Amino acid sequence: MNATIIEAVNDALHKEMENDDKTVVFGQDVAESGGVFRATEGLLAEFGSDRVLDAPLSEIAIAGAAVGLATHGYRPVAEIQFSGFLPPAFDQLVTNASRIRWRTRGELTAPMVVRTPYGAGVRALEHHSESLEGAYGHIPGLKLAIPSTPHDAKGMLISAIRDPDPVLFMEPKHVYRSLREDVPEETYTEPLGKAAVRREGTDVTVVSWGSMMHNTIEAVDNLENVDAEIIDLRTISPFDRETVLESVRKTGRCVVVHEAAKTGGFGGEVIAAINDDALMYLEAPINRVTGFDIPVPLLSMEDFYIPHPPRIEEAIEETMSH
Amino acid sequence: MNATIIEAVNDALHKEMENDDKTVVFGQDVAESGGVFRATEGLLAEFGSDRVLDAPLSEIAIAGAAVGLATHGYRPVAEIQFSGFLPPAFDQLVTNASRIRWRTRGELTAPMVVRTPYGAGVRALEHHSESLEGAYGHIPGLKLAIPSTPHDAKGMLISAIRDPDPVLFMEPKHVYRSLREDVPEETYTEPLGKAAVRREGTDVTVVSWGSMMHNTIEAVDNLENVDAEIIDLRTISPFDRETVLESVRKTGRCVVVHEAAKTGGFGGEVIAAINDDALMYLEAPINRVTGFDIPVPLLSMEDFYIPHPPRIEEAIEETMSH
Amino acid sequence: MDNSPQSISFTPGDVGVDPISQGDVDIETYSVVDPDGSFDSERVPDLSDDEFRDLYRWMLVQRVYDDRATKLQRRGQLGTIASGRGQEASIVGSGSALSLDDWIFPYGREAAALLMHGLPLRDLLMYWRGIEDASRMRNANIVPMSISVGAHVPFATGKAWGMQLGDEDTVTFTNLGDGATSTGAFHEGMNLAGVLGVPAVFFCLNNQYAISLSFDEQTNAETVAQKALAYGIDSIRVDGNDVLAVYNAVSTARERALEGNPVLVEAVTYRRGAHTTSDDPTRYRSDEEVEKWKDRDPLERYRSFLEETGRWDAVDEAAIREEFGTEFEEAVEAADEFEERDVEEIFEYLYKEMPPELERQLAGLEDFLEERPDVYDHIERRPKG
Amino acid sequence: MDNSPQSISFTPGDVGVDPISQGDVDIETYSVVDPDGSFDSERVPDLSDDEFRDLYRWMLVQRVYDDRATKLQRRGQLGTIASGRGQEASIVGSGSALSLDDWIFPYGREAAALLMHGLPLRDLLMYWRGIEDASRMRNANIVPMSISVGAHVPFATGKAWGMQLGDEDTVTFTNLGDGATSTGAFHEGMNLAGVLGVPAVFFCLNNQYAISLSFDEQTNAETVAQKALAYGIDSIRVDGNDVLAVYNAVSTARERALEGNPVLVEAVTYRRGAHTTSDDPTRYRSDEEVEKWKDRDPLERYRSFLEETGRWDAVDEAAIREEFGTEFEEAVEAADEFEERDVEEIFEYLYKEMPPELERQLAGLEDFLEERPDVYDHIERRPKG
Ligand SMILES: Cc1ncc(C[n+]2csc(CCOP(=O)(O)OP(=O)(O)O)c2C)c(N)n1
Ligand SMILES: Cc1ncc(C[n+]2csc(CCOP(=O)(O)OP(=O)(O)O)c2C)c(N)n1
Ligand SMILES: [Mg+2]
Ligand SMILES: [Mg+2]
Repeated sequence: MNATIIEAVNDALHKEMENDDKTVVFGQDVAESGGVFRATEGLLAEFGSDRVLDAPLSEIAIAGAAVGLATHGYRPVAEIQFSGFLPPAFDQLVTNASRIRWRTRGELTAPMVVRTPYGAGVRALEHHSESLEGAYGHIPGLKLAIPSTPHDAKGMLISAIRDPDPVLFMEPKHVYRSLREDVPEETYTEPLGKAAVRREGTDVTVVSWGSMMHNTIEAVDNLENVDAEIIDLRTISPFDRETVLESVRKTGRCVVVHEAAKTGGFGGEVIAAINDDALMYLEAPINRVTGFDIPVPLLSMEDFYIPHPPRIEEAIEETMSH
Repeated sequence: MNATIIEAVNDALHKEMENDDKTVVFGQDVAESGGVFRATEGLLAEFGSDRVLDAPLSEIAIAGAAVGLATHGYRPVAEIQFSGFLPPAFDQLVTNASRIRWRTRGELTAPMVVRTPYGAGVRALEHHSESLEGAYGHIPGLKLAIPSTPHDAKGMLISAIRDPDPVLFMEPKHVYRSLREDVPEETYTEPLGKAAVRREGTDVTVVSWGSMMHNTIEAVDNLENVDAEIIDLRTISPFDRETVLESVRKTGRCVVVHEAAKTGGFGGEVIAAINDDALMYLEAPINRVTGFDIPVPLLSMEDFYIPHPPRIEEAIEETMSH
Repeated sequence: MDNSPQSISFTPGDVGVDPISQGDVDIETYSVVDPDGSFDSERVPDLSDDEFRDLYRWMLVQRVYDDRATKLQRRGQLGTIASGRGQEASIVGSGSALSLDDWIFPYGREAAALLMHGLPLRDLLMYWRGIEDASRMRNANIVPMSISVGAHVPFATGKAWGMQLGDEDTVTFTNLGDGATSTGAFHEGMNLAGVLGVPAVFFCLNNQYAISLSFDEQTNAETVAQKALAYGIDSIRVDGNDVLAVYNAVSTARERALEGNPVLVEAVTYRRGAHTTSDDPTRYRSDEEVEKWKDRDPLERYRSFLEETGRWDAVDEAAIREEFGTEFEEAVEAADEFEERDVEEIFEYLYKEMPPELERQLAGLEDFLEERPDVYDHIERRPKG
Repeated sequence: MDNSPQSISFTPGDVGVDPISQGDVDIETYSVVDPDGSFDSERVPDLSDDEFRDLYRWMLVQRVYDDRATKLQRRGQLGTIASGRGQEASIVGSGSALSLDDWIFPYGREAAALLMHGLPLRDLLMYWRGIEDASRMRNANIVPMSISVGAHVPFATGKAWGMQLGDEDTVTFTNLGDGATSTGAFHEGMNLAGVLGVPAVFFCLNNQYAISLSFDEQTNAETVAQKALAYGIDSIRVDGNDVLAVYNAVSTARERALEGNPVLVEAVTYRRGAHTTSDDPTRYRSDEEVEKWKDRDPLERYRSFLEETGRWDAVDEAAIREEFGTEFEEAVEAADEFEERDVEEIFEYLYKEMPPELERQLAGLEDFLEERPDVYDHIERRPKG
């Protein structure tokens, strides 16, 4: 099938609900309405109101109840309507979801997924556009995946649902519908914790994830003289150091691109990992192209916030000039 | 006066409540009880129940009401009893405190302080010992200070209370009472956003903050052959890049020490900053000595989690060996 | 001693345990004018004829505003917006009961209340165009809209606490939806308000939906009003489509709040339109339901009151529409002319003093915009939404 | 049209707005045995003599446990602990009403309830020694203690939801303090429980304090029970020092919960001791107050019931103490002998499969511990607290 990311997410949910009747989908407006982005469209009709439920306006309860369901043998897939409304649930992720297995020495486990659309660029209202993967990626015990393509969205979401541990699944809403690709009809998984080399190259490694992948690819396409290797990190936690390191050892140069604010963002960790184990291969400082250290502006100026291809191009060129 | 950190904090609160009658202290058990660590001891008696209040078991309300009070011309100093109970308030920090000035173009401001004791090593119960400065330091608009000495605790807390912007003030509870130094009786301020060079040296720069400063100093003391420069970062946000960069440009080597989990911790940002602007000075990869990527263990094993001086020594030696 | 399971198996039997349940609480919905137009004359507030007519005018303003703003949105001149259609009586009845010194914590649908509190219409439009400058809430004691549902409740409690400490003669007035009552922030903020006895009125516009979720799925509580009991604070349940009832309820609540008794007011109303311009309500509710509530149209109901009391003749509906229409157009023009903007704007005001790294980022962006004007190909500056 | 302030100044007058307040709700406190020992024979549950005596035995076990654990703590053999002194009737009355298949979500003071649910005493002691292994809650349907106050409420709701989906004949039973009722997690978890109609009993041990904060400063609500009204769920307020009353209340609540009606039970009791071993209650409450509550001692009260009903003679208090004393000592010994531990333990079980970076960190630490045994100078392995 030819699918957008949102369709791929929807298909993954259908497939896993079919595959495992312990899978339960809930969140605000996911049932009759099919989700504000239609990610859960059709699930209610197919699987019924026991397994597809609207939740009250209660992010704490959504995350907390997911832990409870998961410890009881279910596979909850909860939706937080926008990533800007995940902060109320932060405590449930830190205090319950991420460590119930650890606390109980494996007696109770939380195989749950919290899906949330993240990022700017869709002209949403205040607080709707945040990218806080840097903060969530710092919670031991919580996996954090961010697909960038329809193929990965489906395969990684299926992996996340089957994962024995809690997974925060941040979906790049800016490209929810703006790109399509062939996606296998059948069920398949893409592994969590494994980056993908989107393009091989020898001059410079460009690492990105989520919606910034597409700006990155566009930037690289525009740079005719640079043979860039593009890595889609795909999972923030656990972070696939090896794929990044291997590439940087080959290219000697690296640019990291993310939409979140720069300071304290996950780009720092990528750089630190390279510093740890590939410093001597570096021919230039690693460049970061990121959002600025400000909240995402309201819609009229939000585009200025986003790392657009020219910013990425410039950073790659600058890196190449060393 | 000769004071511990907790006494210095208490003194700073006394001084600022005297200095500005808009200063209001509240939090769980801060009034009659004087705070579970006695940080607010004596305030109720001196300043009365209008200005020193016990709050209900409501971290969201504590942080949220602080924003309200602050926008109304007060200087709230809220206490969150342990840093492990700050996550419920995460949303109020992200959504209200950090951006009210920005949203209203300066019409409403939140000159507030949220104090919280952080870190392991005091044999506290589960969830009491976390260090999540990496996550909180990634919130644009929120300042984040972590003193390591009695002198700084007093001066920085006074600065934080007077600061026109919201400050999260994380106090190293492990060394609340275990060290004393001379602290001026009178009111003084230590600037936020400025690191302190604790010791000058030429061989290697060791960057740390909070309670890990003391393990760092001990480690450096133990290494007779290494002339280390020790930097106490003191403020995570805004982060004083310049002081770190200047030192690394001189020494060519760097070790970062923090108690928080490694992956996604603020050490990554320190390394990234050095990569940005001092990479060519580096003679060795920057080493990180940190907590592990796990929750802080319960009390019987928590000591294994903490970066003790020997771990820091080894890292410094390893860095020197390049 | 045996540590093995010791639970006693219960043999039911009537041991006289009689749980408290919501059925035990009697909650009336206060009203003045019934849907059929009849009214309780003892409850009619003591207002001048002009004031009575003004309530109608403002409700009409709200309605016209919603219509016009929706059209602007469709033409791409505003971002996503949330309409107050159906809730006019709640919005206007409450807004009129406030003093200009009170602080409103808005939630998004209460245009008329904000306008009557002093906010320029231009700014309201600019906010929905996504222009930060509008959140200054120029000229009015209004905190920016709480787009994050419920997050403003503890904030409002804190500000009311400040009023209490300063012995001010004002309240915070927080608008919130039925959905907001399910948030932890609501709970903690309300409870603290009760503990401190702050001058705060929490005004819940129970419009029966939170996007697609109907009120009876939002909570098992039959009313929002009863939620106040959890905090030991008083509440008033009022017919939210009855502007006089809302006015009386909020006025009373405000007086009590000033005496140190925060109050929760539940205005029972209905969201007649979509949740926002991006929502399609036919997916989750029936036409019949929507029709049913049309009967209780706040403007029509109040109109019959004005007619009955001989005050209608002096209302020139067409003139109000036209007058406000002109005002709206002028506001759009003024918004269109909003000053030349600069990227500095999005960096400013985050801190009182911009930290060096942020300065660096700003300078970098400014240089970059000059060097690489092609970046504008990717940037849609949307002064018009 | 003028957009300037339009608020109407309210002229008070009696317009018939009559707020609902907590005084309107009648909340009785259910009891069976009065403080003076007299009892309502109609309410005495239908238990065997042994079962009646067992309730006493378990209360005594709780008391002895608290005493001995406190002593152990003072000797440095346990970490900070929280005692159940004064709350024995609430703990035992509730614990006895559960089926072993129910899941308990404990909050920290309910030793006897956990023991009767099957948790080995050794493990309870090991938990307070800070040994993760104890949080397995071996042999018992118990979730680890919610040290983060209130955070377990939505968790329990979710687990009860699982029971509902699976049509199981069990409930989740959540213990929480009065302080916990002020958390957002409590609110959201309770509300969701009401919406879903899950088989959950929320048991609030209202011991009048949250550390130093008295209940009347925790909330302006006069009771915890009335908080259930906010969620449209039923509640029972019970004398928490009356073991039979608690037993009846929780049994009833449990039955209702099984029928899809979650219930909040408020047990009115008193924390006789310090908050924990690190607290000094003389800073914030008077001796008189503590004395006052001694009159209502749960054990004494129940003892008079047993005496009155001719069941006391067969209770051998000294034997129970001795028996449990021995058991306690054996448990301490067993805890002392807890297997040789390895640092791997703190890395294990975070994920089903350890990610490479964590493996690396573990290997690094293991190597390091071998290379630099001097690090043990800084590490206090505290197998004994
Ligand atoms: C904390 C949070 N969660 C989710 C959302 C997404 N959202 C926006 S409005 C809304 C429903 C609000 O319902 P209600 O409070 O009843 O107000 P109404 O829109 O009906 O007036 C939701 C879920 C949000 N803005 N904030
Ligand atoms: C979320 C959270 N905030 C603060 C604390 C610190 N703390 C531990 S126990 C306690 C009081 C709990 O009171 P209550 O719920 O009444 O239970 P009790 O101890 O009285 O039995 C507090 C404030 C905590 N553990 N968790
Ligand atoms: Mg609503
Ligand atoms: Mg208590």
